[in-house]
Amino acid sequence: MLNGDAPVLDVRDLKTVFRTRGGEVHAVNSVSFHLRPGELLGVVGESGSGKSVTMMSLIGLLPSPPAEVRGGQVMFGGRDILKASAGELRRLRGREIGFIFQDPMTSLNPVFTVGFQIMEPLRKHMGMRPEAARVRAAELLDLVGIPDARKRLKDFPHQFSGGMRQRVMIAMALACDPKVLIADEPTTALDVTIQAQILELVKDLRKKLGMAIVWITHDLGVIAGIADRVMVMYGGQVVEQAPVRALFADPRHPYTRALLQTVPSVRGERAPKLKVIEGQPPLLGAHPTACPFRFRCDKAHDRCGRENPQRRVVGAPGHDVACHWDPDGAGLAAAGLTSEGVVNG
Amino acid sequence: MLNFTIRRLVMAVPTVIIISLLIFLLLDLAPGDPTAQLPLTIPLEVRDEIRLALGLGDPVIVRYFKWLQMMLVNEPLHALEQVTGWNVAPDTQRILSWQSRSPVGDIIAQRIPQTLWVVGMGYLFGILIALPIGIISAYKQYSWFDQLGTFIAMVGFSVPVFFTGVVLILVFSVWLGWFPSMYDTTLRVTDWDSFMRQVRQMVLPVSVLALFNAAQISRFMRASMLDNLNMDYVRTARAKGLRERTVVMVHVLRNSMIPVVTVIALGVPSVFSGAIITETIFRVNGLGALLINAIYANDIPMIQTLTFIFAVLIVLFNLIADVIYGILDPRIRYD
Amino acid sequence: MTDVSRPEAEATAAKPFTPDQAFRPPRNQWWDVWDQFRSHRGALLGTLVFVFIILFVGIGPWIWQVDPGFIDIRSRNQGPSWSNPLGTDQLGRDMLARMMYGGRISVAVGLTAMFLGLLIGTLVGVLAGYFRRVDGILMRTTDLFLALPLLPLLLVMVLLFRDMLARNFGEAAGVFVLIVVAIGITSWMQTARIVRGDVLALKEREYVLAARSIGTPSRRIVSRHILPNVLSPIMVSATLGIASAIITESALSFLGLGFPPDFPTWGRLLFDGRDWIEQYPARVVWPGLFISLTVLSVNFIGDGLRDALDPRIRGR
Amino acid sequence: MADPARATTEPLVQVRDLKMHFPVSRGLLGRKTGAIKAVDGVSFDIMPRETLGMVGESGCGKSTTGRAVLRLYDITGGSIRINGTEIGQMSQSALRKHRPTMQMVFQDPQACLNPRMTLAGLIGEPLDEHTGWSRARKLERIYELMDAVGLNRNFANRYPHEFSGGQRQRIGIARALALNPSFIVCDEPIAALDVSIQAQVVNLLEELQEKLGLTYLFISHDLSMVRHIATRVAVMYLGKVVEIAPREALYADPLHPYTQALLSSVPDPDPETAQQVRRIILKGDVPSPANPPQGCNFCTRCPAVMPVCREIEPETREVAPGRFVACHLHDASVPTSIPTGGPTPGGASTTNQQGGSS
Amino acid sequence: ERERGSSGHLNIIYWQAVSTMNPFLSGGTKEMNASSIVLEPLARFDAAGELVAWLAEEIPTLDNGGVSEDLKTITWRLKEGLLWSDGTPVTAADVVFTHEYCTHPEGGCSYRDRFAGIESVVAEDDHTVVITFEDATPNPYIPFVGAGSPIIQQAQFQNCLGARAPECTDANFAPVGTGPYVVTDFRPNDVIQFEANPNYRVPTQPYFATITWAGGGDATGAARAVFQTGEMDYAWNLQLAPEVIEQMQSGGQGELLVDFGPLMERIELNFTDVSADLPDDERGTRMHPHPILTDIRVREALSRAIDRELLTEIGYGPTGRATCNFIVAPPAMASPNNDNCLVQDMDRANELLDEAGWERGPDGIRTRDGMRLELLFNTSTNAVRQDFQALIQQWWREIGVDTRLRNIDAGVFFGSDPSSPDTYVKFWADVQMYASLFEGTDPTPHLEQRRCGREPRPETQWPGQNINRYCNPEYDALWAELNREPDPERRQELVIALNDMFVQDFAHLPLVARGRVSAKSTDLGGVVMNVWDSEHWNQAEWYRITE
Ligand SMILES: Nc1ncnc2c1ncn2[C@@H]1O[C@H](COP(=O)(O)OP(=O)(O)OP(=O)(O)O)[C@@H](O)[C@H]1O
Ligand SMILES: Nc1ncnc2c1ncn2[C@@H]1O[C@H](COP(=O)(O)OP(=O)(O)OP(=O)(O)O)[C@@H](O)[C@H]1O
Ligand SMILES: [Mg+2]
Ligand SMILES: [Mg+2]
Repeated sequence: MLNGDAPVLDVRDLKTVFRTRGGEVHAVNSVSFHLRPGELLGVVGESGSGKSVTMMSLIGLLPSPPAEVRGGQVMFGGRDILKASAGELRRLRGREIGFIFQDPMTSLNPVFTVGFQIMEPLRKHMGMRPEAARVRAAELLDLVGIPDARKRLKDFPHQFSGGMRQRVMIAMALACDPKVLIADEPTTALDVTIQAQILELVKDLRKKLGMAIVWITHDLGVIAGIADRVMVMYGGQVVEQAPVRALFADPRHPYTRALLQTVPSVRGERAPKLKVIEGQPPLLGAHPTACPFRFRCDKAHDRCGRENPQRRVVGAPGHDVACHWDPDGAGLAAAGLTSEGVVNG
Repeated sequence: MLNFTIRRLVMAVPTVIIISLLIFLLLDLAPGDPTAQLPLTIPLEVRDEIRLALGLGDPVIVRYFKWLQMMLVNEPLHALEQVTGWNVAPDTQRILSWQSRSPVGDIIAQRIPQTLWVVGMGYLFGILIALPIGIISAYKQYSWFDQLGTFIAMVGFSVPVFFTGVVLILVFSVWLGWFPSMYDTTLRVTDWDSFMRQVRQMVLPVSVLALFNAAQISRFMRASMLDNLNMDYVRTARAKGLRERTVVMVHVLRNSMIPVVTVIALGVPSVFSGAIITETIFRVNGLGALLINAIYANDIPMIQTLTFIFAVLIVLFNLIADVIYGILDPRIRYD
Repeated sequence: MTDVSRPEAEATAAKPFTPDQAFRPPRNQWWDVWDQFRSHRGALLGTLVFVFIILFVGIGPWIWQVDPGFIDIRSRNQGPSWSNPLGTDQLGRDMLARMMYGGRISVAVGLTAMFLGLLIGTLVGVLAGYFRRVDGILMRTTDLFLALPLLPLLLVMVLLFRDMLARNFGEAAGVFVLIVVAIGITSWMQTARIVRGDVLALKEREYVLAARSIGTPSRRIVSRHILPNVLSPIMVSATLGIASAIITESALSFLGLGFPPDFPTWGRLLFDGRDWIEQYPARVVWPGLFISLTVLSVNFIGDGLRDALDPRIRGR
Repeated sequence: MADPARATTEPLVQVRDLKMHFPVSRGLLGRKTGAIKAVDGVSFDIMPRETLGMVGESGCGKSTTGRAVLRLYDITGGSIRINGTEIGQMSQSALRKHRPTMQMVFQDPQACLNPRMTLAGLIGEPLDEHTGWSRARKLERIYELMDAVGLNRNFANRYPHEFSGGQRQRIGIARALALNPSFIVCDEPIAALDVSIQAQVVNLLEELQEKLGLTYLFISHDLSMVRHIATRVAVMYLGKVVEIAPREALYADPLHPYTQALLSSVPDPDPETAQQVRRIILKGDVPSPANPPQGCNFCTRCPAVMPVCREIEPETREVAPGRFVACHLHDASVPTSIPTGGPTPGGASTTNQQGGSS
Repeated sequence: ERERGSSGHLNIIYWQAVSTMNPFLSGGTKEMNASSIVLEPLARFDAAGELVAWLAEEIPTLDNGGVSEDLKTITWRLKEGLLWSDGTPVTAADVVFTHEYCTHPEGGCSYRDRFAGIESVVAEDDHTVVITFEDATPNPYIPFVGAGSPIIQQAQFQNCLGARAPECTDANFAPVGTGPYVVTDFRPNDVIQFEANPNYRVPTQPYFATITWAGGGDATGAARAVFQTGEMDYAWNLQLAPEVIEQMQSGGQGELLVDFGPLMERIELNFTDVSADLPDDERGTRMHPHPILTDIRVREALSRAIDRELLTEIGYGPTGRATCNFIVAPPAMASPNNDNCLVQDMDRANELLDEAGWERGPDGIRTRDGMRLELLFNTSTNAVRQDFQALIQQWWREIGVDTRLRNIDAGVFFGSDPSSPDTYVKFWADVQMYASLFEGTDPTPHLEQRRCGREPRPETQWPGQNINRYCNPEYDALWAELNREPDPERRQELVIALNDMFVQDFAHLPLVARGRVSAKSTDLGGVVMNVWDSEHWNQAEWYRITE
């Protein structure tokens, strides 16, 4: 829309359910989004809103049972990878789609050297001989800014600090030059100064390598700094999506608005009292038939309890929101408009 | 690491000395008498002489220090002499068994091969069976394989060895005649034929022991695998596009083996102590049979020496287990 | 509208995925343990079997009022019949009565030896884990006990304490006490190691620190915060302990060092019946079956308990 | 210090040269051969009804300071006066008497609550320890506290795992309040919480401070939250306080290069500014507290490092009223080639310079 | 047509393994049996209990002048041309050395009592040995007679005297002997390998070239190996339940060998009070007569209540015989006068107790003057003995006697540790059950044990074999007569008289005469069971039956 490229990744109507003792958990409900080449899509939302599950469902990383992808389409490289066989999926993972996880402390295998772990995808996907793979691994470590890379290949993860481990994770994800990199809260566990290092690194790598990135985070500040486009999730759904400036300048969903107001800033004005989103995250017990945010929403209305709002285009191009409330209009979006303006990513 | 090992070794010395004193006193206190095995026709006066000849006239503490000296100095020297042929232990006194009046060291050395063959193999096979069962059970938790494996493991653990042993003998030696019911310790493996005979005579005792050991180890393996299967790094490995086999057999297994290997190491002393009941049933005259025989015959020097060696092995393998842990797990640093 | 629904959201948030439990009145957490336990099929079956065995040995003798020591020499080595449902032994004693009576002792040995082992193991484990100063010495003591040979120990204890125990408890109970104590004090080491490991970890938990910040003294920290949280490894040790005590007792019988032959226990019956395995297989099958069933059921109970006591699992 | 309140009242908490070293033993006999200098000479005052924020990177000794101040550790050295009582060297049993006045709220609301105690039991524990009250009296107090922190009275019989993170933190706070303390150490009380919940807890803490006249030591690595709640802020680096200043001054004009870097690293939730701010990106990691560098602790990463920094440890000095900083750049006696006060001192590696390699 | 070595290999299983080949250092029956095929005595007993000259030319007697008229010396002559297995000749000096070896005060020789009462052993010449006794000895056939008193080679053992005896491991494990086999490999408590002695005096013997003498396992396994799997040719000492043996035997691979010697299972009745209230040095001494058992009516009642036939059937089957005698063998010395006890007679037993003034209480147990008729019944731990205990307890209960059972580990019960309260010698119980026997065919020493003054006492650290503290001057007088009597016929009469006196006093209750039980495979020939000597006394003549 903004730009004419065909998306590298196009997710439509993804639904993921966990079967647990306490019943089904509808963790992802009809999530749709797309990712264009070279773009950085930020995903925000509170804990449990389904960010990680969405991304992991894409390439079959969820343990099944209990997880079950109930429906939808994930178009990647011209085909629906939800229908791909396990072997095909495996060839995608690491090769075409790289993954970085939140906790660098536990995401690396403690008993293998860092070198071994970086070389693994190289040898598996690129068929490299050990020597070649080692050279490439050293290059990668160098690329992510670890000094003395060749020597450090022989070290174990615990010999690295948290920030360096996250760099190792990034090096590993980049090993096969994937088209898409999914980073699931890669800096949440890190200190601010280290986070700043990583953010710089990623920006830099994007410039050099130009892959498309999905960046999951809680931290709106991080998003503001690096994302091109932002997707806000709540209760297993996408509630708002917009180019980054548009979202911060003109948030349309009450949740997004509240979210923006709860975080204090180190710069600018200091609010005398913090805004609070009262209440608790929603239960995901059943497929939603009503707006999941309605209990915590100051704009809630009867309709919100009856009908789960569809995503509709608002404001700037590429900006859509799933809410019955319309700050521009008469307070409520006209019923007719929604069905027409439904967006799919 | 080396430092840690040495420190623990040094600290083990007082432990071992205290253990030796305790064992000595305990056995000395124990009722029973080496002459009890003799026919009742031998008069008591003669029995008294026999007891004196066995050295029972000395006070306990004197006997303890004599024994300690023989155990810690003379016996090792003799062993050295035997191995190297150097004349380092000329005519020093050795610990003599009351039963056979021969040095206990020699008898123990004689028993080690069959103990290692049978009990060791039982342990080894137990491990070899247990690991795959544990791995598959954990990977396919709550599958029929897991349930079956759990059941068999528990049966293996809960049925006394002397029961399974007798049943096996009845079925395979008496009814089917496939395997001998008695182990022949004099068999020398020189050719294929004798090798096959050796294998055949080992089948029954080894399987009884393997079942029992496998039962326990597979439980550990399963638990350890389960702990590791949900770790974050497994997800990372999958995200790299590794084959499921590689994920489980390389990443998960290596981590899961860390506690299991130490458990296995802790079990090794029991290999050396022999499997008393199995050895008795299949007439494998190993160290276990030696011990129980000595207990029946009140052959106190033999019991003392065996239990002491066993104690040393336990202390040693506790240490080895710690060291292995440190080696396998790069995160552990002992200093 | 928002206000109306908020309490509900609040109330149900606790257990986000179990809306049906949302309005259950507050209750003892042991109910939750039980709920979880119940859903473990093996554990449930194990409990049923174990309860059956307990009933069999516990109230069985009241229903089947045959003296297990009564010798009816004319009907020896009989197969099952109405008067002797499990047949008779070589002296014509009723096997059913002997199984019940023997089971009493075996189960009692299992339970008491387990309790004893557990008591010592927990005590040592907690002390070693919590107080650094005694850790070294306690763990070396544990090594020492690991190295102690059970059989000679048993003989020594028989010598030293039998008369005293026989005077105080009576002949049979004296032997019982001896064997139980011997098994108990040679089987606590594993528990001690596990508990120590857990205590070492628990000691660093923040809630222990939190208790200290309130000024709770050590002994109350141990009793209130540490002990309840090592319960689940202790429970598992306990179930393993019962099983191995029963097996140890039968192994002692095999070596002729357990209960005397006129004192039926399952291990003893199994051992005595071993020679008759060809003629009267029932003589070994019954005690063998009961030993295995007990051990099995207790093991399954242990499995279930571990799951049930683990709040992480229970939370799901 | 130049806090306005200081002129009139004595500080409630006075910490001088606090040291907490954890022994490291190695060698054949396990002799003590070194120490992790988790806290190495920290001094600060906290006035009554004030909140001192404490920020710094992970592992710099914030929690250790907090715990040492409450004497949860037997400290290596220094003095701690709370309400005029010196508790630095007091024995743990003697301390028991003083515990009610000083309490702690912990970082992980899940971990600091015993999973096997009910809410009533948890909140009541301090009462059991320090009062001889009847059950009814205690229950009344428990209800009172639950009301104070906004927990429904019906929850009294529930277990911690039945609560959400925010609620759990409320329990932790209620527990800390139970004995009417005057001083509370909040050790990252919001770090484990979701953004949307953090604000709830912070607001609650502020409310309670107002109502009950509490004094806080608020430890956090979230600089924006500290800015919101604290009246003064102390910045720690590797076991030392490098800068203490009133909140506004610190955020507007950080003096220590580390403070500057720290502040510039915080991502700003505004794409307009975020993409323009020139960040100071520190190289490398925090050195190990077991083996701190010679001279200034920050010299290994400091963008404005001078030769003197590698030799002499800077002293803490008051460079402006109420502003204390430990840096040679602000030491008149040390000749500096670099002008002070700029947001990005020369030599700092900026966004542009931070390449893919270093 | 049988040649030396023509039968090939023989497998023997001793489930109680042999621990040494020097019988003097062990004293156990198994060691004696194993060494008997290597080391031989001057004379031994055949299957009928008759003396046969072995290394000696002939049996010295009064008639042939080998025994002096004053019964104080005996002169043995060695066979001509006897060689040790190493090829050196056997001389009288070896015999003299053997005596020296076993009587060395520090040697701890188990068969030292065989040489008791000997003044000197002198080698008259290379082939003649003269033994001089201190007193007149009507039975001089004890030293160097039987498997328990073999000759060892001086050359091999001369440096092994006294305290050095145990250190000669090589000699103890592979003694040089005159017997049909030599040891090639000895592993204590495990296995012995033998091969035929090349210098054996009978050129065609032994028929088996090699023997593997395995040890270990248990009795059931040993029986199974002979009867069922055929892995073994000969198994010793099969103490198994009769039904089990019967069942195994039905396989047809092996046969049971039983013969009866002097071994007899009995209940000893204590004549002294062992109440724990007494001081330790008075407990179980004649100072305090037993409050119940000193009454012969009670003792008889206890005996009458026992069904010995049934006990035998249950415990021993074909390997036991019910008996009422103290001396049960040799046949000529077994008394025919006491068979009335073989029938259980409860009525008589009750009568006797009634007469003795023991009245039944409400619980069926008799009391007299407020004392309950209650007995403590000890024995060693052993399945058959516990079955016996249970049965006897039940029978005694029927006649109103309450019995407390206790069993003690055999290693303790039969031990001689003076500090242990549980030895059978100390007998701190009212009744106890065990079996005992005597060496050779002469019961004189065995009967001597029951004399007054031979009872174990604390002052002497409890030696003595008058276990039940029996004391009857008539008995003592009769025994003294026996001890002087050289005439075999008269000796037999005296033995029977002593036996009758003892058992009719119900001083102890004989139960079962137990046989030696071994098993051989059906294709093993030449085996002649011998209860008076080693079972392997004629090992040289064993052969493989081939058809
Ligand atoms: N294995 C599982 N079984 C049951 N429910 C699960 C499982 N994994 C995730 N869920 C649920 O799915 C929902 C979405 O979880 P997800 O991990 O995607 O959240 P998130 O947005 O990534 O949160 P966070 O920011 O905490 O990582 C949550 O409610 C979670 O409880
Ligand atoms: N009990 C202890 N034994 C040894 N070292 C310790 C101990 N507690 C803390 N340390 C060390 O002291 C240093 C400071 O730790 P502290 O927990 O105070 O850091 P922090 O600033 O609170 O970090 P975080 O932000 O991660 O909580 C760290 O290097 C830590 O490893
Ligand atoms: Mg997530
Ligand atoms: Mg901290």
